[in-house]
Amino acid sequence: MGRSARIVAAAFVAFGVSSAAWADEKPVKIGVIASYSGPYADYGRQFDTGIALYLKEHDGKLAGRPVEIVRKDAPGAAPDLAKRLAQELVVKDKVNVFAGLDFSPNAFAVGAIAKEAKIPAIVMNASSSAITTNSPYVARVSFTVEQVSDPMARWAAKQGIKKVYTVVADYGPGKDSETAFEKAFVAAGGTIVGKVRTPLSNPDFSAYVQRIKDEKPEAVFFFFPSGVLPPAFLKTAAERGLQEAGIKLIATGEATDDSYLAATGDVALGLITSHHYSRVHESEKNKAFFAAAKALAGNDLVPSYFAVAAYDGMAALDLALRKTGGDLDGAKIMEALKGLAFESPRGPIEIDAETRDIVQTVYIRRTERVNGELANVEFDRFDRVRDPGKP
Amino acid sequence: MTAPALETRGLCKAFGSFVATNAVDLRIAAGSRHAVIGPNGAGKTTLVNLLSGLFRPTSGTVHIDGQDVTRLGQHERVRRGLTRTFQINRLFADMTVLESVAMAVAERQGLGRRFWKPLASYGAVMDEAAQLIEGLRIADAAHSRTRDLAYGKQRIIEIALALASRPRILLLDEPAAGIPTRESRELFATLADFSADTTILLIEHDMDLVFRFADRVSVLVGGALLVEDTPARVASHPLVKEVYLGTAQHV
Amino acid sequence: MTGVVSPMAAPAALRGAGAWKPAELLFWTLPVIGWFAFPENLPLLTQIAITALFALSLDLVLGVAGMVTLGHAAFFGVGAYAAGMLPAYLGIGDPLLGLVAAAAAAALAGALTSPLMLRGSGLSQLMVSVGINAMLYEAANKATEVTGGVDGLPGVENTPLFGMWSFDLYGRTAYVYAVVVLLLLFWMARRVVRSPFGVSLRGIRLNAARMPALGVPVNRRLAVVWTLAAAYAGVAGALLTQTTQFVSINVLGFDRSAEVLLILILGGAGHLYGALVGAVAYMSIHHLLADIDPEFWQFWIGLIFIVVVLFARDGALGAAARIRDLIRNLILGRGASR
Amino acid sequence: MTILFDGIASGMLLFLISSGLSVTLGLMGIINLAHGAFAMLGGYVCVVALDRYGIPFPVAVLMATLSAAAAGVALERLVYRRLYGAGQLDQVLFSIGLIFVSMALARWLFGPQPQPIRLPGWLQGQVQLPWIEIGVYRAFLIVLGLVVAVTLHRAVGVTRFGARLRAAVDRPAVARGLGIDVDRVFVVAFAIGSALAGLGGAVGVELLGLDPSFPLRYLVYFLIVVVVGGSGSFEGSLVASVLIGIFDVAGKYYVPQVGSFIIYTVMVVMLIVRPQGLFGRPSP
Repeated sequence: MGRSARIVAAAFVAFGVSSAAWADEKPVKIGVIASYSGPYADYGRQFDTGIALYLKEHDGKLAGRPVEIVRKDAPGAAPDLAKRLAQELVVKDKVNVFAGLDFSPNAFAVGAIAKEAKIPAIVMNASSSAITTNSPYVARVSFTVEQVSDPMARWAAKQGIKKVYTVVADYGPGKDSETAFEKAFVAAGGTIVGKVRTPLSNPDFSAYVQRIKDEKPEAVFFFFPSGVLPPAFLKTAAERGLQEAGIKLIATGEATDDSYLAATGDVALGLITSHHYSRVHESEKNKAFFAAAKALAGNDLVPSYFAVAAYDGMAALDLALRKTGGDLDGAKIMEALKGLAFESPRGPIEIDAETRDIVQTVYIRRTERVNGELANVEFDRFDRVRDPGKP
Repeated sequence: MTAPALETRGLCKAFGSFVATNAVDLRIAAGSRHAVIGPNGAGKTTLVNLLSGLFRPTSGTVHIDGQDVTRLGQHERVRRGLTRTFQINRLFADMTVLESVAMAVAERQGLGRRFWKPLASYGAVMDEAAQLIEGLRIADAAHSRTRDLAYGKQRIIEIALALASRPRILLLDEPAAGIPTRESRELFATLADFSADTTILLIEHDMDLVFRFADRVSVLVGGALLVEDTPARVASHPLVKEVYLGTAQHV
Repeated sequence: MTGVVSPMAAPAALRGAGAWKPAELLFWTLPVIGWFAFPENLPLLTQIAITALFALSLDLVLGVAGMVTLGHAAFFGVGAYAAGMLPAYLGIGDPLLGLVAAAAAAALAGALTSPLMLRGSGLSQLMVSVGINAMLYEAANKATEVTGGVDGLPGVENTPLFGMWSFDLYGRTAYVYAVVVLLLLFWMARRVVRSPFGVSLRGIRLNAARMPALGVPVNRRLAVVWTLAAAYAGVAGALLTQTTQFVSINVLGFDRSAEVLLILILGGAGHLYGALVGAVAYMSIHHLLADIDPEFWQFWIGLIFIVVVLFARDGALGAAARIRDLIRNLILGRGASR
Repeated sequence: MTILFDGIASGMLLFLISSGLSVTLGLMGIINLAHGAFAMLGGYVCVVALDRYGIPFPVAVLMATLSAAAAGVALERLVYRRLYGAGQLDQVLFSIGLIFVSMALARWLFGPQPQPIRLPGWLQGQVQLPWIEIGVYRAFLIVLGLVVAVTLHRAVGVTRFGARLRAAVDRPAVARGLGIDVDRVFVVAFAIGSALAGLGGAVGVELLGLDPSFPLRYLVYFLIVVVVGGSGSFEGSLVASVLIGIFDVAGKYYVPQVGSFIIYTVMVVMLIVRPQGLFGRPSP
């Protein structure tokens, strides 16, 4: 173990962060745990974009303190790795705050360390409801799957849709989405006529889509993680002519993730989705945010809800640190985070004082062409939506 | 009358429509040295495979000491004293000679399931292996890896592995294949030393060796037994001359 | 080495084979050095030790006995879940009991799957192992209510080790615990490999067709080592659960099966130490590269694999052996000694 | 009926994309896990040609096939040939290394997002017949799959090249003695394998999607086809692909809650019944 490990140590000295300054100049150290490699590497870049933009707008400081970012790569769902990295960030890098956290399992694992080390963790994406319940040192600025699925059900019911078929990817978030949708939809008087969970690595949707077509529901609600699955599903749905057969397609915003929408193509046109952020959200703040983030991210990355959450996470931390007067004590920061309310590029958001979870507006959008590019155009909204998973 | 050491009754083996072994009735008396000869493709190796349990017969039975072993696997027949060598070496390339022979000895002593003490610490095993290696005059190669040895030596190891299980019945499938005549003579001399009480069934091409070594000879043609007799009479049998010796000269 | 092997000399020459060589003893000082040299990296070192144990388990079946598998995470996962469910459902938090339960559960899984694994060989065997792994993963995914699915099983909390040492944030207890378990199981594996049983496994790998002719029930032996290796993998999984106090479905992931295979090949299969060296090398390189270049470390590690294969066959141990031979030959001036 | 059709189409796609592997792995005996990397190359070439340069779909597919073949030749010359004698484990490590490198390169060049593909109008939509609905693209896949199967069977199964290849693989020394240019035979065979991968990758984008993790995501599927079919047998690969396609699609339609269990169960059961594969030569 000796030699190789020494190389590791040497690298830390060379590339690590030196802790020089003290007193008021002592930096806020933020450990960002996210996917920087592998299929989900964009998530890490999105976070970086949001964080960098906020810091750029604030001279690289939070509440007057300089900021140091330590990035750690935990690609995909890798809780054991995430946990180890969190431990290292505490023991070695001595960070004051955890941030990032794209995948729920990783957030659960890091939440446990946060609790043990009394270091706040700001969840910038992971959307499983129980993350904030499990650890008192977690605050979330992103969303929960239930939070965006539930309004879709209510909206559908409002349109007079009675019979819905649900299709979700067969993993935790998929099941959460299915449950939340069903609960809200049935409560609003609708019926779920069929539901199916599809394997995560699923090359061919034809059988599922055929089945839906044969069932003839009024609408089909689907939830897939953003990436290859939504376009594959939409293509098959278009090929089989679901819309022509009078079956409406509704989904959560993952299906039309801003950063993948161009690649998804015209099959997404007309799709109704529910989510908390669209890059074409009508507000001055968003216009400025999106333009600046786009400039920062470069050509091949469209800033999405990941970047917004990262940006808001930094804003929340900034506000909290102002409240503590720059005190970096974990418990004090957590106290300060509770009940924060401020204007985000996505609209007004707040961190619930009780649950430390996000409360925000969820929008109903339709995929349309705006200036020649596909975009999620908001046309209806549900204000101050809480996570329905919380009591 | 005591049962023959090895016996087959109506033994048949077909691969698809090709009949490799056709109703073979073979009786090999205890202590005899029995050779099976026949032209290429006569089904000699198939016969050995059937006897040793590598193949299951299509029909017919195999008996050891009068007991039906047709349904027993290879290793179970070895436990009953029937061991074979292979026409093409089947050795343990990365083991030393001593290791592989010791392994075979350990298996015969029933130690193969012991998983705690090192093989090398079983004195009885190592002594027996060393003796066998010495007896076969390959002691100088004891600590060489099998893959590094010359072919002739490897051929002896092939036999050493079989002898390590102290067979009562030994099936030798062309033991001298591919080694020079002089060496094969020595090999057979050694074999004779080592297996005085062993029943031997020998498959061999070299007629000189067969006639010197065996006391009975069976001739296999087209999967069926043609003749069985003493070497001298087989050699002079007109049918044999025609189908076998006649062909052999062309080989 | 010429001359007659006397019946007594031969055993003497081999009898020493069981003793620990100086190089081995030196190797095992590394964990101690690691403790003092990298007190802040103990969680990483712990996971290296766990991965090493997992790779060791794979080496027992693949390197020693020659069974090809790309589904070894199945048993890692069974062990990890056993160790997680014990405290989560039964409230039994003792870590050592957890290890025993994990070993037992994984061994059972091994025993049950061994008939499937013994039907074919080579690629066919490989794909059966992939299938077993995938089916277990799917089963765990379907049973999210029981396993906690991707988000992890709630309530995995262990009591302090021997009632004295709790698993701390610095990972000190975890490190010592993992290393001691690794050493203990390595010692056992080392004995097993040198025993008659172990030698017969090597025989099966080198020439499976010959072994029945020596009286060896090949499938039974393979079933035993498969079960043993499953138990080892289960203990590795349990260690991961206990040292991270977390278990989720990713313990059963195909990635994990593939990664441990790569680690073993990288280190060199069949020598036991290859598994350890591979784990140390791969995890260190991975850690290092991921820190330097979090986005493209995969490129570099891929390149390393390619270079290793092209220029250093048989993994790190193979390369080390060649270098050792080269040096020995240079020093002794023996040229090609064999 | 539609389900059967979909199953066959899905199986044909599997066949198209795996048939190359039954050349490199099945016939040549290289554990070429990087097969998907060649398919991914084909996919990217096809998408770029279609999308950025507006090249017609058939030409783009041809370009994809040729570039994968070229990459195959280059890699064979440079590195693969040095692996023929190597142990299988080394081949595994090597080809996984190649996958990692190719994935990183793809990400560097095209970014991690999935690539869009726009098929020409004549390949889109569905034809409605009284008793069956036929997706045009799926019909295209079936036809293409059959064409490839027949061509392969002719080219490798019956011709002298096929005989030479088998000789070169089984007994390289003997083959050389017979005047066969073993090196060239291997290059050509490897090029065929890679070209088929490229072809499969190109026509597969529509259904499988395309992003840098492509080579790993579908690796298991390729292997299933080749192993279940029986190493080196195109007929086997074809039958296995279609069977798996039908089982998979029918399973998803009739018992959707079982999900991806089906494909693995089918595989394991088939391998338990016939360890050597459907059309494999039984080992003695």
